[in-house]
Amino acid sequence: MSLQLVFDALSLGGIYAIAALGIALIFGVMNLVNFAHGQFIACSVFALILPSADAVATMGLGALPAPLLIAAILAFGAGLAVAAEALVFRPLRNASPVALMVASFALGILLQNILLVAYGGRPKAVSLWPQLGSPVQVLSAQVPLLQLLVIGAVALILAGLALMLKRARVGLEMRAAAEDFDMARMLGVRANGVISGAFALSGALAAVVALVLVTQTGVADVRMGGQIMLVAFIATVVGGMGSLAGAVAAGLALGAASALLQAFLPVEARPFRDAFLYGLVILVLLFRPQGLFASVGAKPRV
Amino acid sequence: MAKLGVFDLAVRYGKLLAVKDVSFAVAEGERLFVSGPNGAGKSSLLGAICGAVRAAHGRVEMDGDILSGRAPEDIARRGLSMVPEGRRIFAGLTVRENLMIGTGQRRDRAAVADDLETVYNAFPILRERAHANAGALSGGQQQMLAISRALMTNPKLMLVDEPSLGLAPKVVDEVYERLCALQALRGLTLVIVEQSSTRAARVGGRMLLMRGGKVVADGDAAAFAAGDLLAEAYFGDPS
Amino acid sequence: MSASRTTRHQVRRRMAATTPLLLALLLLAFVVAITAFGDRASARMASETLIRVTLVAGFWIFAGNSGVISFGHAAFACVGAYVSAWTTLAPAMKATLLPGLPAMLADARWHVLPASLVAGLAAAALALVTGAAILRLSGIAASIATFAFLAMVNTIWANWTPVTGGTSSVVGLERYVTPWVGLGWAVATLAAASLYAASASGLALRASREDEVAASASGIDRYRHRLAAYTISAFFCGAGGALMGHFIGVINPDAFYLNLTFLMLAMLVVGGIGSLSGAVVGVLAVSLAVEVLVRMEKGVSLGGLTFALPPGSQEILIAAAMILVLVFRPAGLLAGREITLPARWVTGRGAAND
Amino acid sequence: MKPAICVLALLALSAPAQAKDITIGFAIAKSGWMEAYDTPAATAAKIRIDEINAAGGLLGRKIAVVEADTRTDRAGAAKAGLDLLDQGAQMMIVSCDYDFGAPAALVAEGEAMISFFLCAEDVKAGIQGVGPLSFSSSVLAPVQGATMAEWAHARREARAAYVLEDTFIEYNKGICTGFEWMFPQLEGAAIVGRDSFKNDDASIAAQITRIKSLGDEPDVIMLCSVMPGAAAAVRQIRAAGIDSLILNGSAVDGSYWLDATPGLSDFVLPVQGSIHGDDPRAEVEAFNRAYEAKTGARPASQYAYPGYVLIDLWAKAVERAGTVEGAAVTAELEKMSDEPTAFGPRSFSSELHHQNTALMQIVEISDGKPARIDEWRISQPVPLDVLMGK
Repeated sequence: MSLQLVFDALSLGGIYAIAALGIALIFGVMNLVNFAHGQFIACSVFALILPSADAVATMGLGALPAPLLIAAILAFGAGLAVAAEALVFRPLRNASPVALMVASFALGILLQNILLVAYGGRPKAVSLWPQLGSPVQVLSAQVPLLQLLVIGAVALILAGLALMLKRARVGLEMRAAAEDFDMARMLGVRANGVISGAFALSGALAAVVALVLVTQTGVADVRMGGQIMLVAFIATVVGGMGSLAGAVAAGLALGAASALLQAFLPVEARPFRDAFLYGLVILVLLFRPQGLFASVGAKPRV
Repeated sequence: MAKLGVFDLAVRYGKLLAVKDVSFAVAEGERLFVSGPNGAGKSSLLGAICGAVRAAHGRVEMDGDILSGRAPEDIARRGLSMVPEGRRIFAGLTVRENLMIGTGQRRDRAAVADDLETVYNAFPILRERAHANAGALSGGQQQMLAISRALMTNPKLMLVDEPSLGLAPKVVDEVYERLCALQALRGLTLVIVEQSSTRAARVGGRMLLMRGGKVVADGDAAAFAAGDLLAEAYFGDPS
Repeated sequence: MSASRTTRHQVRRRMAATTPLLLALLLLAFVVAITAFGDRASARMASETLIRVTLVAGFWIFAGNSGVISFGHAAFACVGAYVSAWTTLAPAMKATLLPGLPAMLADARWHVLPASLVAGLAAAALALVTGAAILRLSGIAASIATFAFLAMVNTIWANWTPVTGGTSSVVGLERYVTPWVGLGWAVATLAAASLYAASASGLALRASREDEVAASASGIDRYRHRLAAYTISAFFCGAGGALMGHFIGVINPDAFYLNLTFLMLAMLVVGGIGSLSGAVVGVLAVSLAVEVLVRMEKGVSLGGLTFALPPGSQEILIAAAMILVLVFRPAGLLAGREITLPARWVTGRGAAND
Repeated sequence: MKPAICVLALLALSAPAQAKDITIGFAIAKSGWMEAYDTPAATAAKIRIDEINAAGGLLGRKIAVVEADTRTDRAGAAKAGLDLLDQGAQMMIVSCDYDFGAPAALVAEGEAMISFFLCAEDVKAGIQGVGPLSFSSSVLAPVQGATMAEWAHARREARAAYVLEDTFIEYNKGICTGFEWMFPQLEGAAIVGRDSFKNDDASIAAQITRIKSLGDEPDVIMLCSVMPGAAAAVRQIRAAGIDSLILNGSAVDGSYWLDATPGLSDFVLPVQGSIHGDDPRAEVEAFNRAYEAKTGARPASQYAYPGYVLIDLWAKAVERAGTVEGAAVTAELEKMSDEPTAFGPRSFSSELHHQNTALMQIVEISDGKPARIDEWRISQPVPLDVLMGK
């Protein structure tokens, strides 16, 4: 039971962590709370299938062999995010954070309605890698292969990203920009490069969430991504705005809290699970307004 | 040709005119102090020169190139580096990473390694703490890191905003000592905002006095120590 | 010199006092024009627009003065709408739809106006209690806390089935909101908003908005002013929520969640968050644009040819237009200015001495 | 469609006064996500309207159709209803879902006009939630849940059941209500566990862990959910190695989602008629062909059928009443008891404008292929108290 619970918490928390990272990256470099991130996820899901209002979905990019498919979807997510930056957010570079946020929300509505027109409102089934749908035994727990894979993929991505942020020049610049963007520019760090890079990375992370979601649920729905985006957004703040590691940790923590509440709340209280979760978030903020994982000396920004 | 030329530069925040038509020039290798009371527009002036603040009008030139209107990163890449007020080091990065941020545009890796050696020699504590988080350094050490970080971009001109802010006098002495040594070693041109004119006089160099957004006096720092110019600048009628 | 300054100050105050009057006249002209020249569909659009003015101007009392973005105000509209449903619905209806209501509410059959007032008061009371905790935070942390508050209210309302009807709609609310009722509430909200903005509390709050660091020296005061603005603001959003219920006749927790939150925010930002006039102009601009596009979707005949936009294009075009407004006018259509009479009109003799 | 209306309008103008059209208003979603659910049922309704018009009309008059888009929005639905009044609608057909249909149905109710939900399965979509002139022609959700309970107990020896409810919409709660009412009444049967999830949960691993922590796998899992959450839940349940028979309501009818769990077996649902071409009633297959002829594709799910049935029943009541006036037609509709239709008998009463029992076709999915395997009618109608959730 307990080991199983660890797997449950990890697989849900892992998805939240990756989504939170996608939001924190962009917030760090341009103070933008990107409400279109959920639609980046949804668009990446729908890129797997061909645009059509038919009830049965025909595979588009989803028909490619796995390695090509993964590369193509990541590139799609990254490209979408970079295009959004160039067309919408770059002209707004000097706008207030509120204006930026509202613009991102408008972009989200735009993308969602384009999906609705192109694909119709009915959820579609996407059979991605059906062979993953079998359970395996891990110590005392019987775990779906899928769940293991999600946890493995999340761990791999986080490790790869950490390495990239730590070792690569662009990673260093992004971390510096997330802390103090203007200072980084005064040291010659190119704003457009870092911002485009952050959007590309964020879009690719949205595509990762999309792939994980599709393999987990097997469906594509216009509204998917929204709920994950909200949790990820909250995780970004609870983790300490601008702290990438904090966003990941808070994403994992929220996923774990959600799984634990589901497991231990009495049956009548379970539908109220999210109310408990958000109540916890408010409590955390009241006691640590700068976020759970922000360094003590960090000054509040905004 | 002057290293840095500032012509009729003005900075405006909403209705507030922070810098009013300031003009001056700095020669190659010179050390210029900018002094004046709080709110005199010293930091706004530096901000406008390095591109962090948009100028209302006027122009800034370096080596005859117009800097005004360029993005701060372009200005930095032309060899103008900034040590801002409050140091603004990247607390979550290591000391070494802080030093390496400004080296992105430099292709000559050997020269970068040389420069790193130079600042490590100038500030041995940075070598010692190279892999520690920069946020863990003391205030004086952070100031040295901020100066070194600016040096790593290989600047020809360096702007330093209030290096003595919040530091014990002994530490300030040390910071200035090392800064002057580095200037001599690298042939730098320095523009330093320093509120204390006695400190400026002690370090030595030219001094510009600002008040109410205008330059009210310009002369040798030592001459200000006599106090005449200073009193006039602080209490006199700017018009 | 000092005499002329006093005069200028007086002129400015008198000019500021004309703002709510002019805005009220603008709304009156809007209603008169629509009832005189528009069809029934336009009248419905006018009612809805005026309810939105109530909501957005109420929202502005907090967001505009404090500079803190709240995501929680849709929750106040939700509470207001349900309080009005609890107090006005026919008892027989409540017995079937909301069996868990306490006897006092289950038997209540109030008139709509007192119900709307109580709806506002209930929302204000909730704001006072939750704001006391949330507003101790500053900047983005406060915004997120309001967001979590919204999500909590939504989860509770969607699952507290015996009292709220859960995810299922509560129906049968008396549909009494006409453009004139909407106008009454909108004008009342505008008056309250400008009175608050001109009050000592409003001035102090706007001063703290400009420079959070400087104002935090007087942190306790700022907290109190924020709480006051939050509570007043919640009153009008609660009443606005009640009006929404009495406009459509049906309420549902989902109607007071993210879409409403962002619709309110978007209208405020499009008009310009810096001024009350911006809030009103934002609502009018977005509502009119939506109406025009909806009509174009239904089909417009031009010289015998019928031209229609494909279904769903309204949302796409509105979202695109919103982005364009933000790109070209990042501070909103009015960019923080208020609509006022020219200075020489308010001084009477002309402003030659100014 | 539009030119057709214009032609009809022109005909109306040129024809003598007594041949005025009967106008039916459709307040349905033509954009937004509800569109996918409303369009098939509305299309089916129009197929029946075309049939009636081709056979000489109703009361000697042609039936005309006017439409307004709710945009999948509640306020939009109220506006659509009012727009249709302005366009002269005499009877209102509203969105499939109670939430999105009720605002328009209330408008009709206010004008003493009959309203029919296209396919709502919540008891409130009728007298209880709208008023005495409102009807739905679909089968109540609790009936579907109860049908699953009784059928699984009788035909699959189900004794231990686990209930997994998606809190997303009222329909889901209705399915579970019906199941939980019926199943414990049956001999030797017990509900061994219960849990809830949210339709858009990214993972329901914690819920699955709870099922797995039961000593024995339950005989059946009553899944009360709709797309996309239902497909996601099924995929995760099977991926976790749980092979129990899974039951659901009619909402998951159609094969379009089966790719989500390739090779799915032991999944059963009740439907009003089979879209798979194997319904024993010839009328059902005849309708499927007519639908294909009109739209180019067979119905994607059973939710087209109620649209056809509602026009059929309403037209019969109008013929009997000799008028389209709301109260008179309602009285005729309420007299209907086991009134035959292409999709089985239908009844209305002065207490309930819904089906609290119905002959349902049982569809089972085996190895990814859905097929009608049986039919079932519950042994007793679901009582009103249970329907009202008391």
